[in-house]
Amino acid sequence: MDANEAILEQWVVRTAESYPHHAAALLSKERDPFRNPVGDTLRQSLALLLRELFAEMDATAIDSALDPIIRLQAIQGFSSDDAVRFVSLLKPILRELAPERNSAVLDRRIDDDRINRLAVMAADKCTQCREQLARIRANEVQRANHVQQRIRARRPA
Amino acid sequence: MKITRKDFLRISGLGLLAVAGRKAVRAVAERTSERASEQTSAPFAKQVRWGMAIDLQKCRQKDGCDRCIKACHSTHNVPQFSDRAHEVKWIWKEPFKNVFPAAQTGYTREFFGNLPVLLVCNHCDDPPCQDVCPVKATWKREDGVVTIDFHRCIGCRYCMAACPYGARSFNWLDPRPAIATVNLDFPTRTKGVVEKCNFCEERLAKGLGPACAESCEEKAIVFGDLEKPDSEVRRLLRSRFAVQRQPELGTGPAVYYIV
Amino acid sequence: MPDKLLAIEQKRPEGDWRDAKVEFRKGTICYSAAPKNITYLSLPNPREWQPFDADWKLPPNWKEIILKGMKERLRKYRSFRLFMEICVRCGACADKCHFYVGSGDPKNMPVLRAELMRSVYRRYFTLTGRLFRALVGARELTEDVIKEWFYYFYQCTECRRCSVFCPYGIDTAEITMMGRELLDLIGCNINWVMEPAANCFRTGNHLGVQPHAFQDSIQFAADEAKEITGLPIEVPINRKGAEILFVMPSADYFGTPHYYTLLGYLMLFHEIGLDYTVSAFASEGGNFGLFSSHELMKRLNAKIYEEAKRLRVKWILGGECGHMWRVFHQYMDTMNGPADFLEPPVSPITGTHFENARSTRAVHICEFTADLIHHGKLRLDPRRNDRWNVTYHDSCNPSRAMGLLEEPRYILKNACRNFHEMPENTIREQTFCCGSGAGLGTDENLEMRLRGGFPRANAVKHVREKHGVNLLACICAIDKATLPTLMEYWVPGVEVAGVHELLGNALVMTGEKERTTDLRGEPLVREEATRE
Amino acid sequence: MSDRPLILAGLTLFVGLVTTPIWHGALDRKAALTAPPIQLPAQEKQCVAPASYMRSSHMQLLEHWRDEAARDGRRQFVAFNGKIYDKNPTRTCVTQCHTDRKEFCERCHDYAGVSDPDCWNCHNDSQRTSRSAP
Amino acid sequence: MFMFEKALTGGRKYWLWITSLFLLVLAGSLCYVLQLTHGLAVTGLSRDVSWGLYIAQFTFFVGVAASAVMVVLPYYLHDYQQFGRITILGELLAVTAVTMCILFIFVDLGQPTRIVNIVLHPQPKSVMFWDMIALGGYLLMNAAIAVVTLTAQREQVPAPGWIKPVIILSIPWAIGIHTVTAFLYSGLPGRSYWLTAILAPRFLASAFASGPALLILLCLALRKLSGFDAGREAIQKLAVIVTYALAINMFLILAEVFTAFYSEIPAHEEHFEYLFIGLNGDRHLVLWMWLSTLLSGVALALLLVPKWRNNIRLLVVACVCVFVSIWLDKGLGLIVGGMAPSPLGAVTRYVPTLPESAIVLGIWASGALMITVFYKITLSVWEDN
Amino acid sequence: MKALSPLLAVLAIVGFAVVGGHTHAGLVFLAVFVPYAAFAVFLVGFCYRVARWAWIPVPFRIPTTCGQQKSLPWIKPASLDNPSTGWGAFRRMALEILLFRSLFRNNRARLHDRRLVLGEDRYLWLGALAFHWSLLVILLRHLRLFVQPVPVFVSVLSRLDGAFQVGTPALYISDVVILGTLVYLTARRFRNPLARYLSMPIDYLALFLLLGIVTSGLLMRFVVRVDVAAIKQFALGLAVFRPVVTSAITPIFLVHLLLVSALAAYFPFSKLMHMGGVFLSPTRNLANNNRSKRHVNPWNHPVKTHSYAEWEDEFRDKLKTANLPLEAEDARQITGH
Repeated sequence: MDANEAILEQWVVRTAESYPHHAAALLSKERDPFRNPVGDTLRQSLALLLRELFAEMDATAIDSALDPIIRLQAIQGFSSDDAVRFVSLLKPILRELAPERNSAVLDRRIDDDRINRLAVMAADKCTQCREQLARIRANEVQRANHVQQRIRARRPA
Repeated sequence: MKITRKDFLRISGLGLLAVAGRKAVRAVAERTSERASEQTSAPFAKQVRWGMAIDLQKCRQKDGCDRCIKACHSTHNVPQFSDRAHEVKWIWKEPFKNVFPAAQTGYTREFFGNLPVLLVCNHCDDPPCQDVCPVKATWKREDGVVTIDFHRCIGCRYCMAACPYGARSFNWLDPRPAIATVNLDFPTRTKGVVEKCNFCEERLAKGLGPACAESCEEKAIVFGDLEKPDSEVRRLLRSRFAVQRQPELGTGPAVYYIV
Repeated sequence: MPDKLLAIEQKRPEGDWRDAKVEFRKGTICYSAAPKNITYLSLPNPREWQPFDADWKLPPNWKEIILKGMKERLRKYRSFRLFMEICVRCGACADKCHFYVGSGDPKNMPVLRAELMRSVYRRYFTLTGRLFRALVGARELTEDVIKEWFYYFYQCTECRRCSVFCPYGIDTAEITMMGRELLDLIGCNINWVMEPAANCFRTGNHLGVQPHAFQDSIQFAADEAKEITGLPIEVPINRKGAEILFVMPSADYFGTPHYYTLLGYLMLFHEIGLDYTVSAFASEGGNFGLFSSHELMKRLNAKIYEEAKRLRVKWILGGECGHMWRVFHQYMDTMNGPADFLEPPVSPITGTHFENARSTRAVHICEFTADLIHHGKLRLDPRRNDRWNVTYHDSCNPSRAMGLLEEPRYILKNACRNFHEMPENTIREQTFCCGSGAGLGTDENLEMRLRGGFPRANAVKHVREKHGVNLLACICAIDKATLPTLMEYWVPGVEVAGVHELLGNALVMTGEKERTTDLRGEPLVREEATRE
Repeated sequence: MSDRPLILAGLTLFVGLVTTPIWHGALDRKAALTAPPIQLPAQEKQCVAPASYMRSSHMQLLEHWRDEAARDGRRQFVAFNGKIYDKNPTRTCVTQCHTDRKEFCERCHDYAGVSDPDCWNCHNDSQRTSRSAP
Repeated sequence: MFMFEKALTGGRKYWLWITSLFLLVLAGSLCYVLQLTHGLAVTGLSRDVSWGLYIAQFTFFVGVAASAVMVVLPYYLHDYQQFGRITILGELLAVTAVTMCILFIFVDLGQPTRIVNIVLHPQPKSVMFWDMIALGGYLLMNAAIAVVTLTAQREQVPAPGWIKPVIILSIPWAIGIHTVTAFLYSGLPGRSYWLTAILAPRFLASAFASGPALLILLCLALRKLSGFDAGREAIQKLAVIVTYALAINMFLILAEVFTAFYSEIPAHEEHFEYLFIGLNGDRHLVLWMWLSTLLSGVALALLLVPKWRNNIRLLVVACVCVFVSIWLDKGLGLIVGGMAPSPLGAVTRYVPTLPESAIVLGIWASGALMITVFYKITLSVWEDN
Repeated sequence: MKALSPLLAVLAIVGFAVVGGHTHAGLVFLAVFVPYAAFAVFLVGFCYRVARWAWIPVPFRIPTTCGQQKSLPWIKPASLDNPSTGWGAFRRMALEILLFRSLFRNNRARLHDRRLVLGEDRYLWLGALAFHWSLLVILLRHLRLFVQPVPVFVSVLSRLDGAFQVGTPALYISDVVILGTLVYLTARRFRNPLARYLSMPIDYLALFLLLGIVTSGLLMRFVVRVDVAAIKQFALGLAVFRPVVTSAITPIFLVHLLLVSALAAYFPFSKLMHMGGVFLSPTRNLANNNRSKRHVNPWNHPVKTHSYAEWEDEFRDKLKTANLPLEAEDARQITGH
């Protein structure tokens, strides 16, 4: 297993740990994505993110990788802090694993700065999702009272 | 070593649960039969190569004689079917021209061509039937006898296609109704298996010669060990000119025809 | 790497599901019922509490109540006892639940949801359970178990999808219903079920709309239909002697997109000249009693036949609604019948005898309309729906408790030209729930709803990407309320509509003015030139 | 409940089926319970192996004989008591001792419901009877 | 079990077809029971002609099975996209054909209940052992390929990566099955008709003509029955394959005939004489063999001219000609012709009996049943997509 | 871990059989008393459980409909998956019980490229079906030991089952299949993470018992052989209540017998009752004719409702404002006339 894969593996496992209940055991251990839809989303997204961290940190790529994971976490009952904590989980993993492996590459490519930038982007994304949630909540209420509103609008009582 | 009552109980008891019991039975029995072979006759000696020489001239002496055929077929419970298609035969006669199509000349054909030639399985050195059998139901024993395990034959008839001598028959029907009198010393066959001449290996085991040879008053059939230089068959083959059927196929027949 | 995984395993063993405790978090649970609603319905143990409180203020003899309630129900419902006893835990149901697929929480596997109650059943009602306890999967009834029940029985939409796949037909909905009944006994119920139920009990509908407001809304809809078509559309209310009583879910005259469906009905009825009436008393077809207890369901349902009898109608026509139809189809006649004061339904337009409704005497609007179309009684111009690329969501109850699958499709295929099915394992009897049924469609539960709706949304996304689908048609009021939200989050760009909205759009009415807008008030796009 | 008679009928049927041995035995009291007496040879006192072994494993022994004799040409069997026998079911077993196949083999096979082996298709018994087997 | 429920929906005609096939299978099974109880004497086989219709049909269908390679190879090795859909149809045809082969071998056995002996006591020196491995492996491979690719299509996901090596392996394996099957015969001394090095090439050539011809006919039938269109270009490409294969096959037969007759070695000559002229007064195969030759000639003429080949009606005629011609040549002449005259010069007439033909027909019907079900499933998957 | 206690339980039974058979009293207890007791428990327990289900009413008709309903004459109903008649429900049950129809639908949820894919997954169906049918064949075959004379269908069945001549005595196809499927079903509980998570010790117990029974049976047939005639004598004796302890009762036979007894006795207390229960499942065995035929709930009791009169009273003013007809008003007017 090469260094990147090892890092990814740890990242997935530790992120999964922050999930509720027994889900954690299933999410991290079940390698078969077929049996574990949420875990699979996690793994795919984290893999994409890790690739970007090593590469150009392309904003749109990161955004599309963040979307599924944050979108899921936003409705998984995570607080905003919790939802982006998975990014900060990466730092200790790198510290643990990087010195043993090809650290030259790692040190140059991924520094805390990049991770911090990612955290900010994740937080933004999370806020976006929360805002969207709030918006669709409002829309729902509005739809429920649609007729009354229109009656009121049309025939001022 | 003898198997005692206790041993047998042990075999059937739980003591051998761990060991595969069947294997044990076999192992024990093997030991005893080895002893048996030391005491009585050897199953078949390694240095033997059974073979046969048929003196065609002698064979012709008595016109229409089929004593050997009858002897063989009654000894081996060979069924007699009237329908040619379903025939089973271990030993039979064919016109010379069909048996030795290459050995005839235009001049000899007239006389020799229709003379009957006695046919049996050639018990080849390198039998094609053995190679093709997918279940090892037919094989050449170390004494040269090509034999068939009727218990194992699946009836695919590949051996019949492979045999260049047409020596093999198939039981298209249940043979039993077609056997007039059963010889209790030899099993009958069941439908769906292939059979052929076995050089009377059951008689050889008892130290007897083949039934056909024994029954021939003219002594036209000589049977013996081809490996033994002073055997009767070797002596005969030394003194008279003999041919094999289709030697060019490389099968090495052990049946020789003295012409 | 494997050793790292191992380390995690040690820290957090896979464990036994029976030990797990539930964490209540806002956004994923429904709030408790307000005491006033419970009191109004004369149900036991009203009190102020919330699920995330540590102390649920259970009555002192709560355990006794629960066990007594279980015992009673084990004697009254064969399904309950059977389903407690014959599950072999083969796991075929596991990934059939939309909540499991969407949340990954293993206790959302139907088998485990049922085991939450089975474990208690074994402990108190079986010999082996009393003797061997944990060895045979029995566990003590504790407050934590009650909390777990509350969490997971209000995280099941009783959609019955698992029951389709179960080799013994074990229906988690039955178990959830029993669980909720038992919880009701100790006053642990949710407001989003109890409030509509109390409203419905009092005013006749979930929203608590009083007769004058009801009339207002209906009149408003009639006016709007008039505006769109230019025809004098009238809606009789509480009219005695009409042939047909029309019952719909109250959302139809209150929210969107339900409201457009109502416009569709009204136009249809006008066009065929139906002799019908709506009722301000039976102004709700939906029945939140179904989500609480059989008894409450019966109490709320009683008004339908009562009103039909009072108005001396011949039979009942029911609008587009999911659980309303589960009650109409599987419970109403048994609970409040026989409906011998009504007549076996016959379509006044086509003369078709609705043989399948001979006893209950209630006909689904889709059956009624499909029959009209089949007999050529309606003139339809499907081109008016050309802006829509339609797919159809089978609502759980009509599909898995009735088998109403072809009728709505027949209407849709006649009313619009672009129709695409979702993948085959997500429609018809295998349809995925919207994630908000059975009283879970509330705002405080939004995040859990979005999780539960994920599989449905995913199938829609598939046809959206493949065929450009932009409209999800359905025949359920809860769907119409919650699918738009689900779509907004997971598949932006897909709207939701009732089948009869599309029919209303396509319906060419005698004497109508040329339509300039569709029922939503949006300009009618004519694509004839490009299409033909 | 309307389905109660149906369920009880089904249950009765089930009970009837699982208790087949009991009522079948009770109905047919004449049927032999014990294994039919084996017709023992008049002249021989001892089989090739102890009776208990033969009872449980005679087929194994015969199969073993078959393989040895047919494939390896080993035709002699030394029994546990030192006697030597031919591995020949016809001569050793059927003609010398168990002359009546019906009385000796088939009776027991019928009793135990052991399907007939195909041996008799080829190996002759003294009467050369052949039960047609499907 | 594999998406089997999709084969359970169909119109009246579909069920009529299925029912009649079932009846044929039933009739065949009854005749097989007859054969089982009475022995193989119920067939027309004899001591001299000990192999007949069963083995001949087996040989023919090994060819049909092997021909799947003619669509698999262009699609997977040369990325010939036109064969995209036909490929699955070809693989399913192979699965069907191999299953039929196994059935034909099974009914030919004198002791079918001992069939497990082939596994229990394998004889690696026997070509039949290798044929079992070749056919079994080919069946598994094609079944796996068809199931996996079709499942992937239904789920609209890419097929798993491991299937690619299996597909690649199946290409030489297809050549292998027919080569090994030819070696079954061509390695036997004393059967001069088969004792020829070009038997395997001849088998392959005839296979690559008859199999694709059948596939063309099936595709055209599907177009008529279900509206599925394999695509004009794909059909035309197949027709070209048939043309070349047929030409090569005819050339190889001519080569055989030349060798036999020019050398005038009686053993070689006699078999051709028996088939095409008649021997010892037995001429009962002569008509059929000449019919086969004639049909091949007609087919080659129709196929060689592009204008005719591109005409669907003429193509159908040509394909039927090819199929029947090769069926007569391989499914009749090859085995019987090799068996007569016998090594002892006997010419025994072989005519299949009624039960024998019914069993063969039953196996054909089960093959038709399989292919119907397979294609039904496949087409409904495509329709759903 | 969860599998440990059931494994120990099965091993304990085996140990009992091996040790207990050494004394005569033990033999009588294990070979006669235990089987009788177990069979009695099985029979009484099974009947009790089924009768108890039968006595509980089915208050509502709640079939799970898995296809199109029978409504309008021109729409083709799914008469098997959504039957509208008793006969249809019977056929649906037949499919369910003989072919495991519902399990046949099984599929597997997975995500591919963030898209939910519901793929075909029928191994469980195949394994379960093959297991149950083999079990039935094996049970029927065992009748040869309990019934004298042996019924013809049992002989024919045995002959067909052992048609392939593998070994002596012939290896039964059903034996091979049941062993294979049991191994598969057990392995599935260990290897499939979902199945592992939801399995309980009792789930392994049934599997281990069955595995033990099959293994000991095969051992008796092929390895540690027993005298079949003596066994039959023993079995027949048991059946007619004249038990004889014969020499046939070897340790391996005792193991087999005791495991079977354990399974039989355990049966009515366990999930194995699904055998009887599957027939009674109200979501499957009822016709979906709810609206055309009234279903009666035997305990249907009156409930407190909110009647129209009460409602009208409460909203009288609002009704008047809205000009909606009033029932009470009408009545007054009529009487006033």
